[in-house]
Amino acid sequence: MTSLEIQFKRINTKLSSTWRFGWQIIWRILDWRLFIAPMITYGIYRYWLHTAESGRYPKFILPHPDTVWLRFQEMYADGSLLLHLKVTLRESLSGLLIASVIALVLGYVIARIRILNYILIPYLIFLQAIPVVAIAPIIIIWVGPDIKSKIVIAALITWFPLMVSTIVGIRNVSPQLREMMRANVANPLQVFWHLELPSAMPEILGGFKIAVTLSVIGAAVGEFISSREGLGYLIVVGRSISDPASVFLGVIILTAISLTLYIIVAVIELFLLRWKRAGS
Amino acid sequence: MTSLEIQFKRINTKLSSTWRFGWQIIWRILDWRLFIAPMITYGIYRYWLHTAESGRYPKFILPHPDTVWLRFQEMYADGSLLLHLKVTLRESLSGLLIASVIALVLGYVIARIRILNYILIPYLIFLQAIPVVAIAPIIIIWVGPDIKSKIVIAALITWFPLMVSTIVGIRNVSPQLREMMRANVANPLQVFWHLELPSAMPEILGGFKIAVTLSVIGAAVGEFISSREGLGYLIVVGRSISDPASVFLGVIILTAISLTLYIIVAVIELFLLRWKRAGS
Amino acid sequence: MSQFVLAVENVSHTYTTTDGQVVKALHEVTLCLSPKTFTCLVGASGSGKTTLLRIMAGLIRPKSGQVLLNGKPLRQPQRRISLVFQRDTLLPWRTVRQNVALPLQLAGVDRKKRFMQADQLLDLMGLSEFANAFPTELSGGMIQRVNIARGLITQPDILLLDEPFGALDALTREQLWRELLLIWGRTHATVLMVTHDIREAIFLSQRVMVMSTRPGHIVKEVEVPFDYPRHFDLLTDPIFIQKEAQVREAILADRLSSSRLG
Amino acid sequence: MSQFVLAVENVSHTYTTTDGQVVKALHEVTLCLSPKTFTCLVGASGSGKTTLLRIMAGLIRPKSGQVLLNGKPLRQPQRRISLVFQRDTLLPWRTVRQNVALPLQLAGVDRKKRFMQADQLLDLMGLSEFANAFPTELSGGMIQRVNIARGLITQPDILLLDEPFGALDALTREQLWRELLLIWGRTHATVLMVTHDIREAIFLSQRVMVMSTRPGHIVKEVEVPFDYPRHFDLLTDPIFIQKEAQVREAILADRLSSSRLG
Amino acid sequence: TAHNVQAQDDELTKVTLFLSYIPSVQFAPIYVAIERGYFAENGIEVEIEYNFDEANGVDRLAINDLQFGIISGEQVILARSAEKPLVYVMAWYQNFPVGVVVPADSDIETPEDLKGKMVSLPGFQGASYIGLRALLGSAELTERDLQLVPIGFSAPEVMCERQVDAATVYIANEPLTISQCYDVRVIPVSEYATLVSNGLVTNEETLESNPELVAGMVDALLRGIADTIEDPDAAFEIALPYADLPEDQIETQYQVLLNSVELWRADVLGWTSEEAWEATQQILLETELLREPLDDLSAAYTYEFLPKLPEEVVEEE
Ligand SMILES: Nc1ncnc2c1ncn2[C@@H]1O[C@H](COP(=O)(O)OP(=O)(O)OP(=O)(O)O)[C@@H](O)[C@H]1O
Ligand SMILES: Nc1ncnc2c1ncn2[C@@H]1O[C@H](COP(=O)(O)OP(=O)(O)OP(=O)(O)O)[C@@H](O)[C@H]1O
Ligand SMILES: [Mg+2]
Ligand SMILES: [Mg+2]
Repeated sequence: MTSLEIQFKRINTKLSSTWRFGWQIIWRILDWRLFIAPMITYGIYRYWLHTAESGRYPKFILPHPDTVWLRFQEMYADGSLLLHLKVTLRESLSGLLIASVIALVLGYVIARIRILNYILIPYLIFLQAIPVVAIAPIIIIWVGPDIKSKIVIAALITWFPLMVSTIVGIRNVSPQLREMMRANVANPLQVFWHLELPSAMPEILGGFKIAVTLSVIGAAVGEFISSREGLGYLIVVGRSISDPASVFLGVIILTAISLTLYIIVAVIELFLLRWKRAGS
Repeated sequence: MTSLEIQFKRINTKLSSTWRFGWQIIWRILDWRLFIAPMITYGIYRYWLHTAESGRYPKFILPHPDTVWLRFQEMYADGSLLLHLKVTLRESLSGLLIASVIALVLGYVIARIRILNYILIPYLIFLQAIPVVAIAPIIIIWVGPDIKSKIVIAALITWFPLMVSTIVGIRNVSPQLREMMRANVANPLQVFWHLELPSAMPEILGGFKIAVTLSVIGAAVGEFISSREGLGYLIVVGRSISDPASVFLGVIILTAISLTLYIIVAVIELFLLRWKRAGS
Repeated sequence: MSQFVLAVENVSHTYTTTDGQVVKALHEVTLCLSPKTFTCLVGASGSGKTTLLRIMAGLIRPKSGQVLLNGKPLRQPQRRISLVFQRDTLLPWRTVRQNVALPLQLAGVDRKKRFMQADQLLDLMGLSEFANAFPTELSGGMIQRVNIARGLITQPDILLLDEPFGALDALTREQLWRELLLIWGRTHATVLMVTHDIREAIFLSQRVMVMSTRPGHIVKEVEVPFDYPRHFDLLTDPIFIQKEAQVREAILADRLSSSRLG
Repeated sequence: MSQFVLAVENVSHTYTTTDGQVVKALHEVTLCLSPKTFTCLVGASGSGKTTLLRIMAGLIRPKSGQVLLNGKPLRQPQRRISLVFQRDTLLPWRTVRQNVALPLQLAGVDRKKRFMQADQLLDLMGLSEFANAFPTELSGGMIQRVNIARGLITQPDILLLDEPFGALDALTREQLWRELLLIWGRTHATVLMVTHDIREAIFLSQRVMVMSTRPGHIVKEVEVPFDYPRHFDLLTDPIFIQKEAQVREAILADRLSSSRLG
Repeated sequence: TAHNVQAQDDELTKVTLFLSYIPSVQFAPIYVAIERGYFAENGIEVEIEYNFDEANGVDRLAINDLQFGIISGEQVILARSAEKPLVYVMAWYQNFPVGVVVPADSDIETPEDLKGKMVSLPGFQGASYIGLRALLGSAELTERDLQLVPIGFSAPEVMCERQVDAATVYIANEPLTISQCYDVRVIPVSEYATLVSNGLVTNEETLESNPELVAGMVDALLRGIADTIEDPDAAFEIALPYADLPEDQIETQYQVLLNSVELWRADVLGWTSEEAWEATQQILLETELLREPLDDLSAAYTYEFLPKLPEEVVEEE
């Protein structure tokens, strides 16, 4: 712990508990280590610039950063970028939401009711193992070719890791603590809420770290298959019209979305798992 | 515990420790609950048969089970099925192997060295967030269009969930037990081997449950893009020439591979986590 | 407040370990906790005391025999029965106050009220300063006191304590004896306490039961004739010392009959 | 066997809890463990005994002051120093035997040899039957005995024990006292033992140190003049009783100077 | 001759031919050319790479990682606008292979009838999109006059479930699949517009450094196409081992080959017209896939390696 942090903790003591945690999180977010990544990114940018200007690779393989930046400004100005972003974001978040509900419920019941493990797992793996491309037509017939099909694809790609993480988390709950809850006559909902959920939180949040990135990929994959908007569409069209600037832009923004969602989960984790940092 | 199990345990006592665990596992594998899934599967088969014979869907959407069975026999007889299976299996297992090494090493160092979390995660998410389709060309230019490109794609799809699971597992290691190991002058390798690995095993095995299914999907996706063999190729060709029997066969065998790999992980889990069942 | 009788009838229990060994933990144990009594249970390590308490709390079903609460078989944990665990069973993500308030929260008591009661008990345990600390920030003895506070907060009719004072220094322990007797006097709960300290057992209880080594069963009951409130002078009272010797002898006799300790 | 002196000089330590509170655990503690001595440390719950032991084992660096091993600053845990933890720190995936053998395994002793030694110690602790059990299948007192066995197996030159007998019944405890003194007599290790039982402290040690409540510091040292081997008759020896009263008084005095317990 | 070919083996130039589809009877001419030794006669040994990702082929042609591929005409224009030095040297299909399929009982008979209808297409790029736009353009319709639904390659399923009124498809095979559900009618783009269909594409570097190789490729492929048109049955026999079809698909695929033959058929093979190139570029501009016309559209293709057109032959004489 740095001396600054200790000093900060002193200030903390004067604040109310809720505020304190609020501050602590902001403090952790403003950690100097967070500036390492931007600096490395800048280094990578310089390298990109240098390589692009050296002419080592043709423009259509490695576009000049300025070209991408120009394309960004252009698409930002005419609002199309925002539109693509919104569509993809909506698809992936909706997919994530559906996947989360399904995965958490399934994960919980499978972890708790042993026999379901034997009954359900084969079919769930079947669902997981089918390549999306192979069932895309069926999805389109069922839910229609519009945004719904992409949401379904995003959810399909997302749910499994979250479910497995939930199972691991719930199974990891200490039997001693379970017994303690039972001795205190907790009903199943209370056991879930006061014991299982907080205890499985590290695993579930890990599952969400995987899930958020997958939901974005899922949305993009859905857009690859069929669409007329969204970042996946931007990439597909960019590739088909030999416009690497669009492809780069699409990939960069996709990454930015994934990273943002990941960071959101990481911040939630910082808050929910603060007890893990206690006493060390 | 059934009376049969208790009786079995009595028999157990007379066997040596290793054998005992061996028997225990075989016993658990032969659990009657394992027969539930085949029975349900049979039910699903009947439903499929019924729907296919009703003529509700055209043949190229829902083929008759017999057609698929015939296609299976045909392809089994001429050895092509085995070839496709081998290729896909080789791709996914190689991808899984590469991904495992990378994910476990990365996951471990990120969990242990806090600052790497800040430095590496953004780039790792970038790697994870790029849609495979967008970098497939680069992969093909780099490693060539043959089996290597599919292995790389399988590894790319697989590594992230395994890494996140490893991070969660290693971070979950009890600080008290860490201190105990330190007090006993364990070197880092010993801490890893005797504390961190067994303690993180539930999470890592969960990660592998995700990874094995993803590696199979990854191989198939690689084959979708370009290939001449493998189950993904079988599916793509089936779709292109409107031959649903091949598609169904491909999907069923892909699922079978995933399920087999998953079960292998589950059996390993049964063995490695047997201590978790103690005392309850 | 109505009166509760908890009776254990011919209870036997065995565990089967992973390596197939069958451990006989309890053998035909019979005992009855009359209302408003204070009983102590002493016995060798591993003799089945914790197992008996878990059975009496309705946490595990005995392999044979039964537990009766007011004549009705006890099938599951009851809110009127409170068990203070021997091992650390605090929720690590809850602060001390939240941990102590847990049973009230589960019973649906509102936040303000349950925190008030928790704070009172924490004060009693000398832990007011640590109300907002997490369990990992406490010393061994402090954890045990939080454990006790959590067991007391519901003001149970039947209180089962599993070595509550094991990790406490002599003085804290004696102070908590007093507090426990005060609480007991006020609420007249039925108390069964497992302890390893024979003096503690005699000082606190009306009856000391001695349990034999594996398989555990009650080999001796010693009545303690002193009135409440009791004072520390008692510890040097000849009758006290005689009772102490009695209990000691009972344990020793049992130990001698089995070849080795444990 | 060479001789080791472990000296604590002016050690202070504070913890900062998550809610920003600064807990003064130790305040300028100075003590010296001469070779082949047996010292006991008593003190109120939460007074910093465990913290001191962790510092002496090289597990945490004190905020100020230093620990010297043979005059050289102690920077990290040493194999010749063994610490028996207060809390349950057994590895749940290892059987009892494997847990006890762990320190030898870490030191590179081969399987056969370490298991033989582990089995010997388990026999001493009365746990032979449970060598293949997992920790979750043990009772509280059994876990503690496994803990002790693990601490003894390396035959350390300096042995730090943190309330090793807390969860044990009187008889097992007394039996283990004897075993501990025998082992100590055989190896002449330097022992520092934290305990809450004043009689235990006096019976076992040559010197009892009393620690005050937070911030912990040594308020009194009581020399115990008895020779070894000691017999249980000692417990009724007038000098013994006098020493007991002395220690008791020291704790009490400290307690009175602070307003409330804890 | 087999012995001959063997002896010449090390003199043969190895060439990878990029095809953005799976092994199929639709590539019968290539297999015919291989099996009948047309490539070998020209000193070429062909290895085929099947890859679904056409853009991948375009990029690799551009950096000379590949020398030859069968690529859509509009891809060549788009590639050149991105300064990728691709050159179209020979038409593969004479007739644009895309069309709109409708149920036989549908009231849609001409492109005009598509107005207000729900029409599916794979996506808003690629040959199908260009073809559909050309079709609509011929009826002076814009995208706003009808409802376009992107569905990827799910046209058969979507049509059979009658979720759209019409579907934009590759006319050689997809209508056959849909006809398993009900009778269909096809409105081919080629009847209403002349566009550049896919063809053999190489890059400028290969053209410059090794024109004989290009000539050899074109020659062999054209002979393969001619043979196939002439004797589809024989071509099918040759293609079968390549396509590796399951028994029950052979009949359908034979029909696919016959349909393809109609797309290949021409008086003189391999030619494209300047008008077709202009029209294709025009459509690309209209769809905004292309931002501005190429400086020199004629550089995108060359007739250099093609057999003479009848009128040219006459002129020369
Ligand atoms: N979950 C379990 N699985 C298998 N054996 C168990 C289990 N719990 C307890 N045992 C065994 O049952 C016996 C009695 O255990 P119990 O915990 O009841 O003893 P105890 O009297 O509370 O001892 P202590 O005073 O040491 O806490 C012991 O031999 C123990 O090994
Ligand atoms: N990891 C920690 N973080 C914050 N505070 C701590 C931590 N460990 C101990 N403390 C505090 O330091 C003080 C001393 O703790 P310590 O464990 O050393 O006491 P102890 O003398 O061993 O008590 P006991 O007899 O109850 O075991 C206590 O007030 C405790 O709350
Ligand atoms: Mg117990
Ligand atoms: Mg302590």
